[in-house]
Amino acid sequence: MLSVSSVTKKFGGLVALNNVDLKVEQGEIRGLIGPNGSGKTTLFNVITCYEQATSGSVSFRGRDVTGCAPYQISRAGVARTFQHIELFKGMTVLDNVLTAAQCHSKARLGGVTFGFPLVRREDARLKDIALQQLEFVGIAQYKEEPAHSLAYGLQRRLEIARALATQPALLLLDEPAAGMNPTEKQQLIQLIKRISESGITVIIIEHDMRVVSDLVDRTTVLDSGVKICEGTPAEVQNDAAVIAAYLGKDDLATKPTGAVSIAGVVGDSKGPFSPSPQPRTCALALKLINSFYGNVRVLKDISFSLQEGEFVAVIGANGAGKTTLLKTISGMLAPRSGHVTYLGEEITGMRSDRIVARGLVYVPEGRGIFPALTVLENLMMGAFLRKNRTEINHDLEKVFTIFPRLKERIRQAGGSLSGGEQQMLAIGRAVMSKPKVLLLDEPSMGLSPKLVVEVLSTVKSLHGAGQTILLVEQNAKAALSVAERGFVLEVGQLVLEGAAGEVLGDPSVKTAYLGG
Amino acid sequence: MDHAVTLVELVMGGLAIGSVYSLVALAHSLIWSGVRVVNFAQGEVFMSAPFIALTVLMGSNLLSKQSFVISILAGVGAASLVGLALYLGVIAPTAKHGFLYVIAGCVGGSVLIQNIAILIWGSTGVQFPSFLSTEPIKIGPFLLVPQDLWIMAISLVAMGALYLFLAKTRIGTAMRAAAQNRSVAGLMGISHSLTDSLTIMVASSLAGLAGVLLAPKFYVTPQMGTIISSKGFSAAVLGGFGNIPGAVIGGLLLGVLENLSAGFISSEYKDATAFILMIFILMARPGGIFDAGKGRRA
Amino acid sequence: MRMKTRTIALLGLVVAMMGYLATNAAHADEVKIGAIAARTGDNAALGEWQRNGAKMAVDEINASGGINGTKLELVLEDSQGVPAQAVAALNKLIYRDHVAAVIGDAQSSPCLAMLPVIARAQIPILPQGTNVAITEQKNAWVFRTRANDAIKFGSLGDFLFAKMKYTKIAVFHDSADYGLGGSKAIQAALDHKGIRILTDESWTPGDKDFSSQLINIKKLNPQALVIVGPMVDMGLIMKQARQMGIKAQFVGGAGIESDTTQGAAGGAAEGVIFAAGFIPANPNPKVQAFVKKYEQLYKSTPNDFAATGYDSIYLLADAIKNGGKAKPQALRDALRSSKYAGVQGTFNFDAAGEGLHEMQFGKVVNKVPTSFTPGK
Amino acid sequence: MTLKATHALYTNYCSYCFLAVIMVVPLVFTNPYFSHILILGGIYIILALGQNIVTGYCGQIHLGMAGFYAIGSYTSAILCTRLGVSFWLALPLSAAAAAIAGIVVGLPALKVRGGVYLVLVTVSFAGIIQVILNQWVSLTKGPMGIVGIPAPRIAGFEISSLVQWFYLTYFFVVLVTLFSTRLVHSRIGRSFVAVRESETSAQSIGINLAFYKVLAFLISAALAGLAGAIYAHYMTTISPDVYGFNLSVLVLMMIVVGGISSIPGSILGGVTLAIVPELLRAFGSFQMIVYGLGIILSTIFLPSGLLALGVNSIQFFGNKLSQKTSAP
Repeated sequence: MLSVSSVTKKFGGLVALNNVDLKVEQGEIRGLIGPNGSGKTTLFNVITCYEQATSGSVSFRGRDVTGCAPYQISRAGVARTFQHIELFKGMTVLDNVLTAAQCHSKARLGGVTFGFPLVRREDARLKDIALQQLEFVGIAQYKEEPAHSLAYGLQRRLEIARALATQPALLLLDEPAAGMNPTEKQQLIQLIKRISESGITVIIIEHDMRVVSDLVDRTTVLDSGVKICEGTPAEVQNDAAVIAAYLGKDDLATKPTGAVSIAGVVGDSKGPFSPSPQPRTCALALKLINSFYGNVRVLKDISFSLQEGEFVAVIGANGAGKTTLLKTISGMLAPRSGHVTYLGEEITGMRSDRIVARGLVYVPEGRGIFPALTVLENLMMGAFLRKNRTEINHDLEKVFTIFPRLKERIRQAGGSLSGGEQQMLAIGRAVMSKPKVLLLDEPSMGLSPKLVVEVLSTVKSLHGAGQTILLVEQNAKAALSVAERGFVLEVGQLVLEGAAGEVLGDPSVKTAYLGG
Repeated sequence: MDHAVTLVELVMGGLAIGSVYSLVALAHSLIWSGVRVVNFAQGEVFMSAPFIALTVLMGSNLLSKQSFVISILAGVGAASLVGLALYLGVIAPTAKHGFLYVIAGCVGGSVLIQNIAILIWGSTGVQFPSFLSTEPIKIGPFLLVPQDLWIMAISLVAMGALYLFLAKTRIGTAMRAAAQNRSVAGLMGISHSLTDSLTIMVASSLAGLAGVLLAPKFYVTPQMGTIISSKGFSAAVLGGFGNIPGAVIGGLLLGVLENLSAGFISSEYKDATAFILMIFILMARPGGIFDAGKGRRA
Repeated sequence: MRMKTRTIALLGLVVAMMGYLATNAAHADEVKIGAIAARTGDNAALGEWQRNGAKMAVDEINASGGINGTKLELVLEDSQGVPAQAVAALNKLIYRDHVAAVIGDAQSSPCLAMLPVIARAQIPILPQGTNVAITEQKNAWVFRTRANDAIKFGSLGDFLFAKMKYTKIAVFHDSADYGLGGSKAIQAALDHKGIRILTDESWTPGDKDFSSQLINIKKLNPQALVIVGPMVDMGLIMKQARQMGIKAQFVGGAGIESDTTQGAAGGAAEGVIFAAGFIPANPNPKVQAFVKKYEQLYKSTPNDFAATGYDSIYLLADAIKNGGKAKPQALRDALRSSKYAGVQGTFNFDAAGEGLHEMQFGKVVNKVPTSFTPGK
Repeated sequence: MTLKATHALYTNYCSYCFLAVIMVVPLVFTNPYFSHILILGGIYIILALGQNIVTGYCGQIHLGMAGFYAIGSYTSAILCTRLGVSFWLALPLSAAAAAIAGIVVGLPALKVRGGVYLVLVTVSFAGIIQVILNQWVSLTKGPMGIVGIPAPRIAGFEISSLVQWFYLTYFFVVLVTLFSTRLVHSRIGRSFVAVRESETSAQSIGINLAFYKVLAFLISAALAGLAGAIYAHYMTTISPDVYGFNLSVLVLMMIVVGGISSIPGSILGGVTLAIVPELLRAFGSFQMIVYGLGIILSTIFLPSGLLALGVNSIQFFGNKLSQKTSAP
């Protein structure tokens, strides 16, 4: 049916896909999983020719389709949906599907404008196909509504209906269940099953392992561009490599070396690993926070508090709402309901630059350094709101002692740094703004295990120096090995709280990632 | 030999006019890279400067060196304010509807400003007293006009100053930061309204400077902006919209291209040649010569 | 609530349109004369001069009790120099304001576009465009009040050879109709004398930088450089030409002596020779009176656009007096037989509607355009 | 009446309502001034519909309509004055000539990025055309322009009076409106919108971006060519200065003011931009200032164009009525 043979895809230096093979049989439902940035979507893009493979080939129904145009692929019978819904928002629901249904019919200018009977009949047929698909996914009653007015779950269904309307033999679904509530997910599972029964082969990228294990016959696991495992969901869930890929490697628990000296420099009386100071005042408190993206509810009644000087890690799988949590706190996203209190002051819905001014500093996912600014300039931007030059210079020295590598590259453009160095720069920049509370978002993302150790150990040493830290991580082992307390976030809800050690031991963590 | 002389003189002339194109192009690219909008009424910002400068000059009505400097500064300052007004009053509110609306709004804006200028200063235009020698001097075999050299020199100085401002000052760096990643800049406590307005004003004052530089060479009319601004826009796009060095190169390139095609092909088809070349360059490099990258997609 | 205001706004708009455009304005007892020219856009200056001249004339006539008691009223309209707009303006003047006659447009292409409407409406028009084609349309209602390009540049060409004895002549013209027509007429006139123009360079109206063309001209080192085009452009050319060290005698068509051009030329226009229908320095007392009054009113010297505006009004007034009434037929016949002597010379309309037939020549001395006859 | 229903009503019937209203005008008022403006308005409508297809529906920002318009005018003018071809033959030929030009522009337009890059390419194209009109004197008579373009004849009877011209023009306007309405509701129309809304997913359902973009340029060019030909014969004289950048901008303005990607919107916009400047003559020397202000305000406050006003007013009266009926 579909065979991807030794496909490699490079973006500049980054290898997104490394010599990946994939064979999918007629009628099968194949799962495609892996942690963030493991190249799942890239693989879809290569199959549908949105991106040309650097090497390797893709063949569909025995025909080599490498180097086709995307529209040719879809005419050949490969349909897909997108991770971030890509609908024709301005069109009605029906027209969305109708446009797809005409995939195989010619555009005759004379015909369509003068409406020859032949064309009329064709149009009627297309409309039937479209309506059938809407019925099939169960949104026919909305056919006259503009697509953007649909609820999120329905938009996902519409996108599927649109894909089906091209009468494909192979359907690629990119995170169809993202942002759906359990009932919606159940309906989706049923839908996909019916699709497969209708004889269409399905490949599905999905983070929610329950969905995957309910649906698929076999699952392929990618980790940083490499295929690390393939098998039934059960096999995959118990595969050591897979668990490592998701929860992180054990060697992280081993204490990083040299942390002491760092802490010493940070200029703090007590050693870095001495128990953190007794909780004094409450630094940060969330009360019944509900946050939405459009009409997707991402955070559900989140409440927790963070004491001054504490180091708390929030772990959870992709799409659990970790980043949303931090964005809500740092004022980049206003919660629909609930309160955020910072050092006794209510900061709910305050503008982000105001919040920063109060010492609540957010290090965004993917670092968000300024690529064309030099390392020094990046750091100075961190101190943008501060006036006292001497203090600033002192903190600059401090940052350089924590991250000596930054000092070596002081004049280098931020964009030219390696991933790890960029992460250090981002953290250093945050330190430059003299934060009272530091919010770290996925610092380990896209870093090699060795670098993860290095970065997190420096984070720990910062905490050792009395820094209050809220860390959000996918890499559970790594995060919990350095933090004091841990929360587990699962589809927008806090399911577990406790001392880092206990949490790490708790079986529900694995469930949160890989399902039961 | 004769041809060589002609060539050099043509190129010099092209560089002179081109350096002015560059200033306007810079204005466009700065605004795009920093604020992600296009000011299609740049020509009116350009035009407002010499008019204000003239009014101040007449007011002071002593043609001393100082009063020149003062009037020019006044003109440039006024231009930056006109630019800011255009941004706050027209561009920002239309930008949320989309690119098309920005174009339309700006057209309205330029009609408005042009005709206000006609009401105030009349449509017959005014001569700007020349503060730079226009006597040609002979350098080697070449006849060069000091004024042109001055124009080039001052443009270069202005560009240098811009570079220093962006590279060395704290606020300049903040502007670049905001241009690269708005949301994260916000996280650093850099307020967008500040950097946006500042970017607009700096850019507009560059356009204004271009205006006063050309004023003594040209005649100051309410319509003087339209042609130069379109050239400046072309230059900016040619250089890669939103790319600062690209804007400079694009401007000089356009100036020289025009002059050469006029000198060696035909003055009738001067504009056509420029247009055709631009189309070909864009076909070869769809994002302009110095592609500002997908991120800067306009 | 917002919606309500919007609704009101829409209805108001619709009513206004219908009301304003469909109804005819009430008849007044004054004789209305329409004046069309670009009053906004790139050529707005033309409109300003035309208005100045015409308004001055109307005020004079009304001050002296009007024509046999009836006063004149001047109705100004803007054509933006765009043909379709000119036609719209003309239609408004004819069918809303019921003007007795129309002067303008100051540019040729709008004039050409208006002629069919004139033929249909059958009222006199006094165009100021100088394109020869305007009087070639066999339209009995056209009375041109400026010398056309053929006459102007033809006589200029004769003058350069016969009077100035120049043989090495270069022409530099804009690529719009005025310039092209001009250069062709000069070439034609010189061909009769068996002389070729050295070179025939051109520029696009509105250009600011002419170095490339001037470099080519400089190489030929002509005795005289004839410059034809928009006034600002001509000024810039003379300035940049001198900067390049071109020594030739500058010669130009109407407008090259204007303040505008001199301003743009900044001194380089000194000594330029020009042919014009009107020269302010003309000793003729009638002209002097006009110039004096104009300068008082508008703080600037009148050019031939202003003079044409002034003459046009007096021509019409004269015709109304002679014809006895302001009815189209009578007006037309009176104009046809008019022998009115204006500030541009004596008008004498031929069958085609050409009014002025000879030019005056002048020279700019100390920034002042003076009448000029060689040898003196 | 719900907004949706009103919109449906608008898109389906109101084009024809507008045209009907306009077309009874000359029967009521015989004022030639009004007729001339409405004839211009008719020509504008055709232009606006053309612009709307490429910009409103296919989402390609195109600032070169003046170029296609010019090609239409000159093709027809030259054919009729030089070769004595009949208007009825010249018309389709000029549309075809413009259409070919449309392809010529469409192809480079594919290569460059959207936004400012496309703007520059289309503007340059129109610029080139204008230069050619000015300089190829032997063919186009250069800046002098072409005069004495003959009026069309129907069965030996010449279209001379304004009223006849009015109905001839609006005959074509109605044809073009029918065509455009059909087109945008056809497969092609849907594909255009798909390209506008999301090129990514358009490709994913088998839409060939290149084909549809060029097609959009071709159609809008053909319409512009048609309008140009009508203009040439109506004015009987044409010159290059008419076909400048300002015209391209004006046409873009029409669809923005009227209401983007809506056929009735283009009709409304075309007529409005023909009529409003005439109304503003009442303001004398402030004419253009008011005009500029008007443009700014409408772009800021009426993103969906004057059409929105209409929709609201219908709702407004709908509510009023319902209140009346419901009131005891």
